[in-house]
Amino acid sequence: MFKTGSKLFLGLSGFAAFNLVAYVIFVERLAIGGVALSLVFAALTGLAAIVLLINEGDNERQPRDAALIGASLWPLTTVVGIVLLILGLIVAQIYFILGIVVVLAALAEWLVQAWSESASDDPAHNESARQRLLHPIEFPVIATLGLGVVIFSFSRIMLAISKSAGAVSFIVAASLVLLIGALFALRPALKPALVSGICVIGAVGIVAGGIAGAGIGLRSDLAEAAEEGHYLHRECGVEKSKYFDKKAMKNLSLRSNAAAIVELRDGKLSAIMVGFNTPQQLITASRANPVTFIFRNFDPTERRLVASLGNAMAGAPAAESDGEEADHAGKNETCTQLIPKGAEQALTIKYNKPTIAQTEPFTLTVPGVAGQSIEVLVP
Amino acid sequence: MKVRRLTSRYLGPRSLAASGSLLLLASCATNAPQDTWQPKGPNAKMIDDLQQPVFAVAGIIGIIVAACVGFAIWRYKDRGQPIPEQTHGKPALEVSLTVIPALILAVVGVFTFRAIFDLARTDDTQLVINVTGQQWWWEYDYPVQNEWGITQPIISSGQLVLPIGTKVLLRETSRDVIHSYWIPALNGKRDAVPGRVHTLRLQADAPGIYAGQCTEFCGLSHANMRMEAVALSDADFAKWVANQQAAYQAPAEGTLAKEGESVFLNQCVRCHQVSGLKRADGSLAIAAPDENVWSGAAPNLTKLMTRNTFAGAMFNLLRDACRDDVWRAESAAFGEKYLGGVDESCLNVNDLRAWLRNAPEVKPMYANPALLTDTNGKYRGMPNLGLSESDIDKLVAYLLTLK
Amino acid sequence: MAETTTHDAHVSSTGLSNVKLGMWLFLGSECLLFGGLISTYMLYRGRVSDGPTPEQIYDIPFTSVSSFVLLMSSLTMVLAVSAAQKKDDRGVNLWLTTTALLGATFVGGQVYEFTAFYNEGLGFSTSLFGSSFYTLTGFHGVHVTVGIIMLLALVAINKRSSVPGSKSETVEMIGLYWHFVDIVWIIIFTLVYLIPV
Amino acid sequence: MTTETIEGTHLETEQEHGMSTRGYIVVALILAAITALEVSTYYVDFGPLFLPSLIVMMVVKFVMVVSFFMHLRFDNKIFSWLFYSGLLLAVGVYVAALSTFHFFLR
Amino acid sequence: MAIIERPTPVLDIPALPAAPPAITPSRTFGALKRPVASTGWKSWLFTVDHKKIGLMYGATALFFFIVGGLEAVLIRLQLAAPEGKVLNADLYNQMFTMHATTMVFLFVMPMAAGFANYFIPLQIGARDVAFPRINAFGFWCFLGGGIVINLAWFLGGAADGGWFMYAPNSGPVFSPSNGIDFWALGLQIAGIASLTGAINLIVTVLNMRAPGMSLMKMPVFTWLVTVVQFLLLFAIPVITVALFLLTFQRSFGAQFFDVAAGADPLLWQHLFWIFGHPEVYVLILPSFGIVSEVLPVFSRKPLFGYPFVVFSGAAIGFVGWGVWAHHMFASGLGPVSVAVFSVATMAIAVPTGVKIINWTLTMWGGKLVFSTAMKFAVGLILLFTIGGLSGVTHSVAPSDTQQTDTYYIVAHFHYVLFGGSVFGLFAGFYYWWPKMFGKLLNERLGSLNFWFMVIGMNLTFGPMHILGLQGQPRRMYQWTEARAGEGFFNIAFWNLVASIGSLVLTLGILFFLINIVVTARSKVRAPLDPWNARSLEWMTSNPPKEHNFDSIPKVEHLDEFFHRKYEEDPVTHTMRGVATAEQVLAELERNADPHIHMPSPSYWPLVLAVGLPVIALGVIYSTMVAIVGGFIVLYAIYGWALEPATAVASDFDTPSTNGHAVSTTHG
Repeated sequence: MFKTGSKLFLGLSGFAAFNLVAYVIFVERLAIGGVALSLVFAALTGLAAIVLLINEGDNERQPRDAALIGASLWPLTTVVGIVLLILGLIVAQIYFILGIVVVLAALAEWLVQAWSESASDDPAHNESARQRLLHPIEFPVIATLGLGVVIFSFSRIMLAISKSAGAVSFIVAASLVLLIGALFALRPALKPALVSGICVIGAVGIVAGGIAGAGIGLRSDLAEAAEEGHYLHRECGVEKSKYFDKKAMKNLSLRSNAAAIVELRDGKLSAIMVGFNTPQQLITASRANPVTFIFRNFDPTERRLVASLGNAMAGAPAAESDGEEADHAGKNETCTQLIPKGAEQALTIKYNKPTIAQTEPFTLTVPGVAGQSIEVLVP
Repeated sequence: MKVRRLTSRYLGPRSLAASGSLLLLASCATNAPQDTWQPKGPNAKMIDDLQQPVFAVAGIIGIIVAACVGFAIWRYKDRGQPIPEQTHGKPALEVSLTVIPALILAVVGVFTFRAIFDLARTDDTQLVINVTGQQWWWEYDYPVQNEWGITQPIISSGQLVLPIGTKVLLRETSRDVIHSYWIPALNGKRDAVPGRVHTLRLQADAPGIYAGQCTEFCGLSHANMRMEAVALSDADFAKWVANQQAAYQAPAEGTLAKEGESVFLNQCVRCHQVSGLKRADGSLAIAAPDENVWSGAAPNLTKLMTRNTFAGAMFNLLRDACRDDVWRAESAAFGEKYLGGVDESCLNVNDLRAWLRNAPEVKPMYANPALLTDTNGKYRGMPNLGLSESDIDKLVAYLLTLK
Repeated sequence: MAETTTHDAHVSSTGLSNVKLGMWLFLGSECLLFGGLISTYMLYRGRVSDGPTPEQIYDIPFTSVSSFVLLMSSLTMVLAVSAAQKKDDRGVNLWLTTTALLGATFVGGQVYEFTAFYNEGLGFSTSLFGSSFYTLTGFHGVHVTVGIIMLLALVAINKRSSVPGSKSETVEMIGLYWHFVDIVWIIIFTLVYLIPV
Repeated sequence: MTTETIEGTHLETEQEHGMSTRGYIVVALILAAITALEVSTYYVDFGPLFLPSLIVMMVVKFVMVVSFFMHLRFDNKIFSWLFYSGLLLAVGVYVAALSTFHFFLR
Repeated sequence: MAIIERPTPVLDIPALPAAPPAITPSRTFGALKRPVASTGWKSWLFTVDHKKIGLMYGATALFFFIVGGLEAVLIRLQLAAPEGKVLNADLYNQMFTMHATTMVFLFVMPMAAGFANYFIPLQIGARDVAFPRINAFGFWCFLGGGIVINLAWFLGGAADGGWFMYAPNSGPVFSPSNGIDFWALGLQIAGIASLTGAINLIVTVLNMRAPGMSLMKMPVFTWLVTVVQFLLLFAIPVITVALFLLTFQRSFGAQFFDVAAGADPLLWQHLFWIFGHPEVYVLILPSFGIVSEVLPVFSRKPLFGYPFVVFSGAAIGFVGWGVWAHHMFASGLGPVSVAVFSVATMAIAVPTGVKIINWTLTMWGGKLVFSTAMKFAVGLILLFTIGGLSGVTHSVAPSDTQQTDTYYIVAHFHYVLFGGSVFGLFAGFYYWWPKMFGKLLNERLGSLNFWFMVIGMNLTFGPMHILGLQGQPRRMYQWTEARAGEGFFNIAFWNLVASIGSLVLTLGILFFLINIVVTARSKVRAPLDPWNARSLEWMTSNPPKEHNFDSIPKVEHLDEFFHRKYEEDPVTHTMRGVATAEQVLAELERNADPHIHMPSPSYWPLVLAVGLPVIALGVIYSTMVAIVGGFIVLYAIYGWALEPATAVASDFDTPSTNGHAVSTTHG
C-alpha cells in the first residue's frame, strides 16, 4: 500500500500542512501566502491520493529492468522551485507564486514520469502513456511561454530604439525570416537541424536584445511623453499648442448625441439645437448632465471652441473629477483643438453647479473672435 | 367611442367571443387614466386614426383565419374517410394569398409613412419645454421664452404644465439611465436617452390632468416613476408662469414655518434648491446635490405647493378628496382649482410625513450606504435623514409656504 | 485532428469536406464579429474626451511595415498549403514555421505599439477612442496569437506523424483562418489607421 | 460513419486546385504594391480621391487574398456563398446601424 | 452489436511486444484510456452520440423551463393585486430579467437545439452529426452557461437589468451586484454552444444527407432548423461583441456606454437588437418546423405548398436581419430610420402569413386525427395568428409608440413565443416521444395538458392586451390602484385574471410532468409507427439504434417513408397501403451495412467546457482563477487535437499478451 512515492507525497503534504498552520498563526490570516500554501497542501494531498489509487492494483513486484528508468530533470526543478518559494516568503510575493508554479509543474511531471515508467514493461508504451497525459499541457505551455518571451523581448527592443530605426529593424527582421525561409525552400539539401539552429540563434538573439532593451528602457520621446503627459493638457489659447493641437481631428462619426451644434460661420457664433428652428445664442443645459456640443468651424482660419466652466466654489472641480476636463493655467475651462475650415469636433461637458452659483455666466467662445459668445444657462 | 371599442374587441381570443352586452359594458369604461384609445390631443388622435383601421383589419383577418381553421377541424375530422390524394399545393392560390396581404400592408405602409413624418415635425413649435429624466423622477425646465412671459428659466418636477391648443415640444434627455416619457392621451412615448436630445410633440385640446408613466425600465423604482401633464388655458398658464417666477416669500418670523426654514437650510438644502432662499447670513442658499447624489441633481422645490404630487409623482400632495376635486373638475373650472395649489386642509400629510421620516422605506432607492461603493458614497435617491418628529412638523409647515 | 479513414463509400452529399465547410461557415460568422468591433471603433474614434487623438499617436510607417509583414505571412502560409497538397512535409513545416515567425513579429510589433501608446497617454479607460481601439486591435491580436499557437502545434504534430501529407487538410484549414486574420487587418489598416478622423 | 474524417476523399477529387508558387508570389507582390500605394496616401495629397481610392484599394486587396490565397476562385461556389453572405450581411447591417448615428451625413 | 467498433486496420497491427500479463497492471492504463462505454453514466458524460446529446439538451432545457416558469408564477403573484408584496423591487427586477433570459436562452433555444440534434440526422438519414465531439462540447457549454447565469442567484443577486440589458442601466454604478457580470459571461458561454451547434448542423445538413435526398426533399423541420442555424451563425457574433463591450465596461473600466465620455447608449441597443431580432426567429422557426411535420402526418396529406413554406422560411430568415430597429421605434432614431424599419417589419409579415395559410390548407381536405400533438399544432396556428396580427399592429410605428413597453407587447410576444414556440415544442414532445423513448405519452393526460394550457395561456396573456392598451407599462414591480381606472377595462380586474390564468397554465404544465412520470413507469411499448408518419426518422427502431440506420435508405420522394408504405391508385387517386412500417424496417435491416464505424466518446469536450465557466468566475472574482481556467482550456484543446476521432485499440482493452483484443463488442 504505502510505497516510496506515496510516502514521499504524504510526507510533503504533512510538511505543507505544518507550514500552513504556522503561516496562518504567525504571519497573517487569509493572505495570498495562506491561500497558496493551502493550494500546495491540497495539491500534494491530491497527488498522494492519486499515487495511492494508481498503485492500488499494482503488485509489489518492481519493474525487472532498472534500465527502464532514465535520467530525470524533475528533482532538480523541484528543488529550484522550493528555493524560489522560500525566497518568495522573504523577498517578494511574485517569487513565491513563481515558486509554487514551478514546484507544482515539476512535481506533476515527476509524478507522471515515475508512474508511467512502472506502468508496463514496454518503454514505448510507457512513453506514449506519459505523452498522452502530458503533451496536451506541455505543448501549449512551452509554446506560449517561449513565444511570449520572444514577443515581449522583441517589443522591448522596439521600445528602446528610435521610431525610424524601429520601423527599419522591424522590416529587416521580417525580411530575414522570409529570406531564410525562401533559402531553405530553394535548397532542399539543407538540413533541418540547421533550420532549428537558426531559429534558436534568432530567438536567443532577440531575448538578449530584449534584456538589453529593458535595461536601456524607453526611448527618449516615449519616456518624455510618459513623464509629462503631453496629450493630457488642454491649452485653450488663440495660438497653436505644441502637443494638444498636433494633427487636429477634423471629422466626427457619432453625430447623433449632440445637445447643440455650435457653428462659427461668417464671424458669428450660434448654436443649432434640436427643437429650435432658429440658431440660438442662449443654451439651457440641465445641471449635472453631460452635454455634448459639436463645434463646426466655417471660418477660414483655424479656430477652437472654448467652454468656460465657471468659478463656483473654489477648489471644487467643475467637471467630472476623472480628469476629463483639466483646468489649465488657473482658468477653469476646456476646449476643442484648433480646427480648420469645414472641420468639426465634439466637446462633452458636465456643468455640476448652476448658473446662480457663478459670478460670471457659463459661456462658449472662440478665441480670436471678439464679441461672439454663447451663454449656457444651467438652471 | 363605439367604433373604437368594436375594434379593440378583436384583440384577445376571449374577446372574439364577447357578446353584445360586453360591448355595452366596454363603452362604459370611464376614468381610464392611461387608456391609449382615448386621445385628448391632435398627436394622439393622429395615432388613433391610424391604429383603428389597422386593428379592424387585423381583427377581420384573425376571424377569417379562425373560421377557416374551425371549418377545417369540423369538416375534415377523421370520420373514416380514405386517405386523401397526396396533392402538394396550388401555386396560383399560394401566390394570390401572398399578394393580398402584401397589398393590404402596402396601403397601411403609405399611411404609416405619412404619420411618422407628421409626428416628427418640429418646425411648427410654439413652446419648448426641456424634460430631464432621472432615477426616478422627471425634471421640467422652461427655457426663457419671452413670448410666454418666461423671462427666467422655470424649473419644476412631477407635473408638466402646458397651455392648451399649443404645439408644445418636449426636448427630452436623461441624467443617468434611459427613461421614456409617455402621456398616452397626448402622444406616444419617446425615450429620454442620456447624452441625446429627443423631441416629442404634445398638444392638449382641453384643460385637465393627463396621466403617464415612465415606460423604459430604469431600475429599482421604475414602477414609481410617474408623471402628469397639466393642461391650462392660456390665461391660466400665464398666471402659472407668473407665479413660478414670483420672488421667494420667507415665512414670517416666529412661526413654525420659519423654524422649518432653518431645518430646511440645515438638511434639505444640501440637495434641494428653493430659488431665492437665503441663509441666515443673507447669502443665497445654493444646493449642492452633485456632492451628495450620484446623478448630481435633486428636485427643485421652489413653489412645491403649486404642484399636486411629490417624489416622482409617486405620491399626491393632495388628499384623495381634494385630488378628485381637481382631477374631475369641468374644463372651465379646472384652471382655477389647479392654480389654487395645496393648502393645509388639502395636504396629504400622511404620505409627506412618511416620506420625510424615511424616504427609502416608501420608495425603493439605492440609499443603503453599504451598496454605495460604486458611487463613491453618493446616494441614488433620497436617503433616510433621521429627522425627529418635531423637525418633520416644522418642515411640513415650511413646505406649505412654498406656493 | 483525425486520421484519414476511407472505409466508407458514403461520400458527403456535396462532395466537399466537412471541416472545410465548417471553417468557411465560421469565417462568415467572424465577419459579423469583426464588423461589430470595427463599427464600434468607427463610431467612437472621434470621441476623445481626454488623452491623445488617433492621429497624434499613430505611427503610420511602423504600422505599414507590420501590415506588410502580415501580408507576407499570408504568402508563406499559402506556400505551406501548396506544399501540403504536394505532400511535401519538409516544405510544410518550413513555411508553417516561417508564417508563425512572421506572425510573432507582427504580435511583437503590436505589443510594442500598445506599450508606446500607453506611455503617450492612451489607456484603456482614457477615452472612447482608447477603449474601442484597444478592444478592436486586441481582438485581432488575440486571433493572430491563436493562429501562431495553432501553426506551431501543427508543426509539432506534423513532425511526429509518420504518414506524409496526413495533415494536409489541417494545414489548409489553418491557412484559411490565417488568411482571414490577414484580411481583417487589411480592413483595419485602411479604416482605422489610414483614414484620418 | 466516422465524421471529421473525410479529408482523404476530398483531396483526391480536388488535387489540382490553386495556383503555382510563382502565381502566389506574383499575387503577393501585387498586394505589396497596393499596400505601398495605400501608405503613399499618407504622404501625398490625393485630394478628393483620397477616400474612394483607399476604399477601392482595400477592397481589391481583400478580394485578392480571398480569391487567390484562400482559393475561393478555384473552389466550390458554395464556399463563396457562405463567406460572402456573412460578409455582405455584416456590411449591410453595420452600415445601416452606423447611419442611424448620422455617421455618413452631417 | 458492434456499434463502437474499433477500426479494423488497427487490429492487424501487432501493437505491443509480448510481455507477461502479470507485469502489466491493468489499472494504470485505466486512468488514461479513452471512454468507450455506451451504457452507464460515463456514456452520458463523455458521449458524442447526437441522440444522447439531444436528450441531455432536452432534459436540461425542461429543467430550466420549470425554473423559468416558477419565476413567471412569482411575477404574476406579485402583480395579482395592487401594491403587491410578494417580491421587493430588487427581487422583482431580477425575477423578470431571469425569467426572460431563462426562457429564451435556457429553454426554447436549447429545447429546439435538442430536437434538432436528435432528429436532423435521423430526418436526413445520417448516422451522426458532422462534428460529434464539437456537438458534445456545445451541450456542455450550454449547461455551463446556464449554470453561470443562475449561479448569480446565490452570489449576491441575479442580473437585474432586463434581458435586453440596456446600457447604461447595466453599468457597474446602476447595477452594483455581480448579477450582470454572471449574465454576460454565462450568455457568452451559451453563445459558444449556439455557434458551434450552428456550424455543426449546417455542415450536417449540407453534407450528410442520405443518397437521393436533395435539398427540396428534406423535411420542413430540417429546412427551418437549417435557416435557424444560419440566423444563429450570423447573429451570435453580434451579441458576442455586445457582451464583450459590456463585460469590458463593467470589469475593466472601458467607456463604451459612458455618456460623460461622449458615448451614445443607443450603440448597445443596436448591437443587442441586431442579434435580438434574428433571435426571435431562432425561437419560433423550429416550432414552425415541428408543426409542419405534425400537421401533414395527422392530416394524412403532404404539406400544402412545400416550396412556399421552405422559401418563406428562408425569406423570414433573410428579412429578419432588416427589422431590428422596430424594437427601438420609441428610442428616438429619427423619422427616416423609423419609416424604413416600419415598412420592413410589415414586409416580414407576408412570409409569416404564408405559413399560416399553408398550414390551414394542409388541413383542408385532409383526414384529421386529433392526437395531442395535432391539438398543439392546431393551437399554434390559432394562437400564433393572434400574436402575429398584434405584431402587425405595432409594425405601424406611430401606433407602436403607444404600445411598446406596455403589457400589450407582453401579450404579443407571449402569444408568439408561448402560443407559437412552446406549443410547437409540446407538439414535438407528443409527436416524437415514442421515437425518443419507445413509449407513447398518455393521450388522456395529454388532452388535459393541452386544454389547461390553452385556457391558462389565453387567461394569462389575453388580458394583457387590455392591460397594455389601458396603459400599464411592463417591468413594473407594482401597480397602483390610483391609475387602475374604472369600468370593464380597469386593470385591477384584468391583472387578477391574468394571475389566475398563470395558475391554470401551471396546472397544465404539471399535467405534462405527470404524464412524463406516468409514461416512464408504464410498461407498454409504442408501436413502430404509431402515427402513420411520413419522414425518415420513423424508418428505424424506437428508440433508434446507436448508429440510427442499419442501412442508409435511398430517398426518392419528399415524405419517403409514407411513399414506401402507400402507393397512389392511378384511377381513383386515393392511396392504398403497400407495406407496413415493420416491413419497411425489415427491408432496411436485411441490407444492413457490414461495417458501421461510429465516433468514440471523448473526455475533452467536457474538460474544455469546464474550463470556460472557470474563466468566467475568474473574470468576476480573480485573475488567478481565470488563468487556471485558461490552462484547462488550453489543455483540453490540445488533448482534443491530439486525439483521433475514433479510439485506438488500446483504449478498449488492456494491452494483452498477443496484442489483440479480447473482444470487440462494446455495444
